Amino acid sequence: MGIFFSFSMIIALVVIAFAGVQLANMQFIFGVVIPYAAIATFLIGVGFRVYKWGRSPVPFRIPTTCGQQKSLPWIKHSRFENPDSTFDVVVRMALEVFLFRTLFRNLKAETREGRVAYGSDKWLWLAGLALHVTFFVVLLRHLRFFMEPVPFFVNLTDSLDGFMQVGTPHLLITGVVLLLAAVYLFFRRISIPQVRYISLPADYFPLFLIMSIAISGILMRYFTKVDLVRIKALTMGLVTIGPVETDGIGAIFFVHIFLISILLAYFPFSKLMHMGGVFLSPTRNMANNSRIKRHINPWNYPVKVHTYEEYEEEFRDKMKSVGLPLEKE
Amino acid sequence: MAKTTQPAKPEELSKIDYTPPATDWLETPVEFKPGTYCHGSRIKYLEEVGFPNPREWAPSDEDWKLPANWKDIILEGMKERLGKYRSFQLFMDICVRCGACADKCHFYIGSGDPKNMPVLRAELMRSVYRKYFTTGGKLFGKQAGARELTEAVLKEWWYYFYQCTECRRCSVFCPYGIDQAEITMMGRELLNLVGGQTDWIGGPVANCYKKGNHLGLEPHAITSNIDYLLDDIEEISGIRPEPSFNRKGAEILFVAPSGDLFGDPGTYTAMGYLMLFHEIGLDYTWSTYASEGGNFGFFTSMEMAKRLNYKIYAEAKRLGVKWIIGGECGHMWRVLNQYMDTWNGPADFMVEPVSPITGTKFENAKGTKMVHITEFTADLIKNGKLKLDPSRNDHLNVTFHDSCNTARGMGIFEEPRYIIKNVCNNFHEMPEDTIREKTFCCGSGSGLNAGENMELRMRGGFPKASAVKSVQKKYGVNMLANICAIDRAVLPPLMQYWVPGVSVCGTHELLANALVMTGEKKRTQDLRLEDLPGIEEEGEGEEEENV
Amino acid sequence: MASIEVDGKSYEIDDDGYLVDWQQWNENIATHMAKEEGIDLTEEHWEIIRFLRDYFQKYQIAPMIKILTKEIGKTMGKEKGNTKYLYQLYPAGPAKQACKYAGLPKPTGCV
Amino acid sequence: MNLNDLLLEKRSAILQKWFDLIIETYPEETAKFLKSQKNQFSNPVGHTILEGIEEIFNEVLGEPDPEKVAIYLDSIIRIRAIQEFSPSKALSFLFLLKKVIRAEVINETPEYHMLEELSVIESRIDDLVNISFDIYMQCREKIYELKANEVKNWTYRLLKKTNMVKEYKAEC
Repeated sequence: MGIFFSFSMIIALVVIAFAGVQLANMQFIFGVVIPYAAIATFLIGVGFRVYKWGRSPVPFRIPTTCGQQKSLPWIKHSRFENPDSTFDVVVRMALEVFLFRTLFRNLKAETREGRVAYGSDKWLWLAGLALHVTFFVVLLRHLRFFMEPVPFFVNLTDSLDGFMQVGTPHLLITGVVLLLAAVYLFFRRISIPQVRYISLPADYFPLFLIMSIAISGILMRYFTKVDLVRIKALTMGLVTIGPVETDGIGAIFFVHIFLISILLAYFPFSKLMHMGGVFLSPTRNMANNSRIKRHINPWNYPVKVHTYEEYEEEFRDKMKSVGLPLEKE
Repeated sequence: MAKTTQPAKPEELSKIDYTPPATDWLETPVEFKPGTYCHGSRIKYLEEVGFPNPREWAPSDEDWKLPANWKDIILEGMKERLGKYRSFQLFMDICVRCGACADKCHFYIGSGDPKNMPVLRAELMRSVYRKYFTTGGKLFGKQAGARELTEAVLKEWWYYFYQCTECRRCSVFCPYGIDQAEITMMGRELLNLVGGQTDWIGGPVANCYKKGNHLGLEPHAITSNIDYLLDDIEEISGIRPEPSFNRKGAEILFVAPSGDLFGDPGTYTAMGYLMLFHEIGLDYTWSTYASEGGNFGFFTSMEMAKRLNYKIYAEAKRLGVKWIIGGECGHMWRVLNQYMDTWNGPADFMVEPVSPITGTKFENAKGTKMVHITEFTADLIKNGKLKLDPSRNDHLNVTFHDSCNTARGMGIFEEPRYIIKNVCNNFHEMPEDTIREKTFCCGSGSGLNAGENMELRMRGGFPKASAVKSVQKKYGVNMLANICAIDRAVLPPLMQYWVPGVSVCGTHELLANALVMTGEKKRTQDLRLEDLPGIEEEGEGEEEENV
Repeated sequence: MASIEVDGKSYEIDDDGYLVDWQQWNENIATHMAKEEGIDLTEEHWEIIRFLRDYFQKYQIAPMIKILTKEIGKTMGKEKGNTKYLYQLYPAGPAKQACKYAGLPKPTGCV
Repeated sequence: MNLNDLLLEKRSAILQKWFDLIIETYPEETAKFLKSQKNQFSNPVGHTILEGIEEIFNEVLGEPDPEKVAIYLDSIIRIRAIQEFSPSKALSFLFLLKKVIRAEVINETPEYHMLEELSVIESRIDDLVNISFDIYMQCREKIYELKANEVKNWTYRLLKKTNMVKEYKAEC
C-alpha cells in the first residue's frame, strides 16, 4: 500500500516535468528556478536539522563499547571498538562511515553441511556500500558539468569508471551499479517480511527517486543522446548565476534535473538525514573515558536526596545496638 | 486480582487457526496475558520518593486511573526530553528502518512477537513523535507513519518498554548506533510521569532511598547477615575475617550489590569478597548507608537514579576514604562508568586509585576514583600476590556469561576471564556470537526479575540458555560464572528450566574456593558447605592438620 | 486490590496474595489461610511462624535462607539444619503459602 | 512398495513441509526469520524445531523408543510452553505431521492397501501426542514452581517443613 503511494508519486513527478517542458514549455522554470529553490531548501533544511540536533546537549557519555576497555597495562585494549581517545574515535567513525563497519559485524562465515553460509546482513552491507560509493562517484563525475576547466581527478574517475571500453560512449559501471543496488535494496525491503512489516511510504519514496534519477541519467547518456554542449552552458550558467538559455535541450534532461531537485528538496525532511545523524550519534562519536575524565552535563540540576544524617537519625539506636560508629551518640 | 482466563469453549478449540492475525502493527492492540507483564507499583512505594499519581491499579485493568491531562503531561515530557537529550532527538529522526537490528533482540528471538523487534519498539514511540513534533507527521498522518497518542498506545508503551531489558545489543548492530535502551529509558521516564511503574522496581527504589539498599536491609540486618556469612567462612577455613562498617579513615570504601548480602548464590560471592580482602589485609570498610551498588532508580528516571547514586560519593567523602572498590554488579557498573561522575562528581576529595598491595595505578579510573573488583583482583593475581589452588574447583566445568552492561557499557571482558582461568582448570567459552560485545541478555535485567512475569523471563533468556546448552553438551559445562547480582538471581531459574544440571556462581566465589589463606585449616568444603572433590576418598575420619 | 475476610474483618492482600500491611497480621489469619488450602498448623509450625514474626519485628525484612536453616537446625535437630538436606527434601515446597501465613512482605531487588 | 519406504523416500520433502507448517504458527514476519536465519544461536527457536522434527520423524517411521523421542519432543514443547500459544496451539505441531503425511500419501498411491499402514503411522503420532501432554504439563509446572520459588519465598519454604513431614509420610 505504502509502495503504491510512493510509486504513484514518482510517476506524477515525471509526468509533471515532462508535460511542463514539452507542452507548457516551462523550460526556464524547470531548468533554473526549481533547481535554485531545491538547492536553497537543501542547504537551509540540512543546516537547520543539524542545528536542531546540535542544540540538544549530550548530557551523558554513553558510547556502545564493542571491545575490551582500556584497563591494566597487560590487557590488550581494542582501540577502535572501545575508544578512549579522540583519535581512536575518529578512526571508529571513519570505519563506520566509509566501510559500514557495523553492518559487517555479524558476517561470520560459517560452514554448515559443507556449505559456507554468511549471516543475513552481508547483502545489506554489500548493497548499501555499493549504493553509497557509486552515488559518490557519480556525483564526482558530474563535476565536469559544473567546473571549467574540468579538474584532472574528474577525468581520471571518468576513465577509470569506463575502463572496460565497452560500447560508445563508454559504459560507465557506477551508473549501472547504482541502479542495481537501489533495485536490490527495494526488493530486499519487500521480500524480507520483518523489513516490509516496518517499512513506511517514506522508505520507498527515496528508493524510487534514486532509481528514476539513475534511469533518466542512463537514458540520457546512452539512448536519447542530448546536446552536451548546451547542457554544459546551462549548468555553468546555474553555477555562475549568469544568463542561461534553456531551448534546444531534450525534455529527458529536465525530467532528470527536476527529479534531482525533488531529491534535494525532500532530503532535509526525510530519513536521508542519516547522513548528518551518523556523525552526531552519541553511541559512536564519543570515547569511553568517562571514568578517566568527568563528562559535564549542562543541565545537571541538584536533586532531593536522603542524607546520612537523616539515615542515622532514623536508625541510631539500631546502629548503636550492633556497635556501628555514629556521628552523634 | 488479575482475571484468570477460562478454559477454551469447545467451538473455539475446533477452529485451531494456525496463522495468527495479520493486522498492521499500528492496529493490533496489546493483550495483557498473565506471566508476560509485571504488577503495577503500589501507592506506598511511589509516595515514599514522590513519584506522581500513586494509586491502586493493575495493568490488566481497563481503567488505569491516569490523571485527566495525562496526554498533555506525556507530550510536554517528550518535548522537554527532546530538548535535553541529543540521543533521543537523533534516534527519533535518523532511523532508516533497514532491519539490521530486527532479529538481534533476545525478546524477539525468544517470543517471536514482531513488536519486540528493536526497530518496532522504537516505532511505537516514533509514531507518536511524528504526529506531534514533525510537519510531515502532522500533515500526512498514517502515510508518514504517525498516529494519535491514545490510552491504548500508552498501554502498548508500558507493555513493550517493560519488555526491553535495556541490554543495548541492538545498538551494537545498528549502522548509526541507535540505542533502543535510550528510547526505552525515555519511554519509562514518560510513563513514570503518569504513575506507570512496576511494583518490582518501585519497591527497591523506595527501600534504597530510605534504607540505603534495594532489599531494605537495615544497618543491624546487614551486620547480622554478614555475621552469618563469617560463621560459614570460619567453618570451612578456620579463619574469621573482621570486616568493619562505616569506619572513618579507612583507605578504601567497598560497595557491593545488596543482593549479595541476601540471596543465594549471591551470598557465596559476598563470602568471596570477605575472604579475599582478609587474606590481603586490605584497609577497607563496608557502609550500611551506601550499601547498594545497583540502581533501580536507573529504570525509572535519570533524576531518581541520581538521587539514589548520591549516597556513594557522599559516604566516601564523610568517611574520608582514598578511593572506592565496586563489587560484581551489572547495572551498577553501567551507572558508575558512564553516569556517576557526571551526576554527583567531581570526586576531587579522593585520589587516583593505587593498589596498596601491588602499587598498580588504575589510570582508567582516575576521574571517578572507582575500580571494578575484577580489575583489582586480576592485578593481584598477575603480580602473584595470591596463593591459589585451582584443583579445589576441579569438580566444576565453568563457562562465563558476559553481563550486558559490563560488556556494552564498559567493555570488561578479559579481567573476569583472567581470574577464572587462574582459579579453575576447566573453562570453556560459549560460541563466539553469544559472548563479549554480542552477549545475549539473561532476559531479566532492568528490573524485570520479578516472579509474576516468569514466562517472559524464560523467553528473554532462551538465546543465552541455548548457548549454555551447547557448551553443556559439548564440554560437560556445569557452572555458569558471571559478574552481576541480577544474573546470580535470575540465571538459576533460567537454568532449571532450559539447561538443568548447570548451576550459577559469581567470579569471586570461584576465587575464594581456590584461595589458600595463610593459617587456614585443610579445606574439606567449598563456600556452599559442600564437600570438595577428592575429599570423600580420604575418608571422613581425617583429623585436621594445618596445611 | 483484593482482600480476605477473617472473623468479620477484611484485610487487604496484593496481587500475589501477600498481606499489604504486615502489622494487621494475627494468628487466625494464618489459620484461615491454611485452612483454605487444606493444611492444619501444628505447634512446631507455629514455632517457626513466631520465629519469623520476631525476626521481622527486629530486622524489618525476612531472614536470609542461611539464617533460617541455622535456626531450624537449632530447634529441629542438627541434621535438619543444613541447606543441602532441606533443598533435597523440599525442592518445590509450597513456600508461597508459608510466606502468606506469616503475613510478611516479600524482599525485592537484585534477588 | 509399502508406506514406510515411501515416507523414507519422501523424507526431506515431508520434513520441509512439516517445518514450514510449524513455522507458520508464528506471526508472518517472524516466520521468515525463523526459516532463513540458519545460525543456531541467532535463531535457537528455528534450529531447535528443525533438529527436533527430524528425530521425531525417525521415531514415527521406526519403532519409537519413548526416552529418545521424549528428549526431542521436550526441546520443542519447552519453547512453545512459554510462548504466546495456548496449550492447544502449542501441541498442534504434531497434528500437522498427520496432515503432511496424508497429503503425501493421497497424491502418491490411491490404492487402499496403504490404509492400515497409514493408521499404524498415525497411531504412533497419537502416542507421541500423549507423551507431549505429559511434557507440556511438566514444563508448565516447572514455571509455577519457579514462580513459587523466587528467592522472595525461599526464606519461608522451610516453614512448611513440619507439615510436609506429615504429608510426606501420608503419601508414601
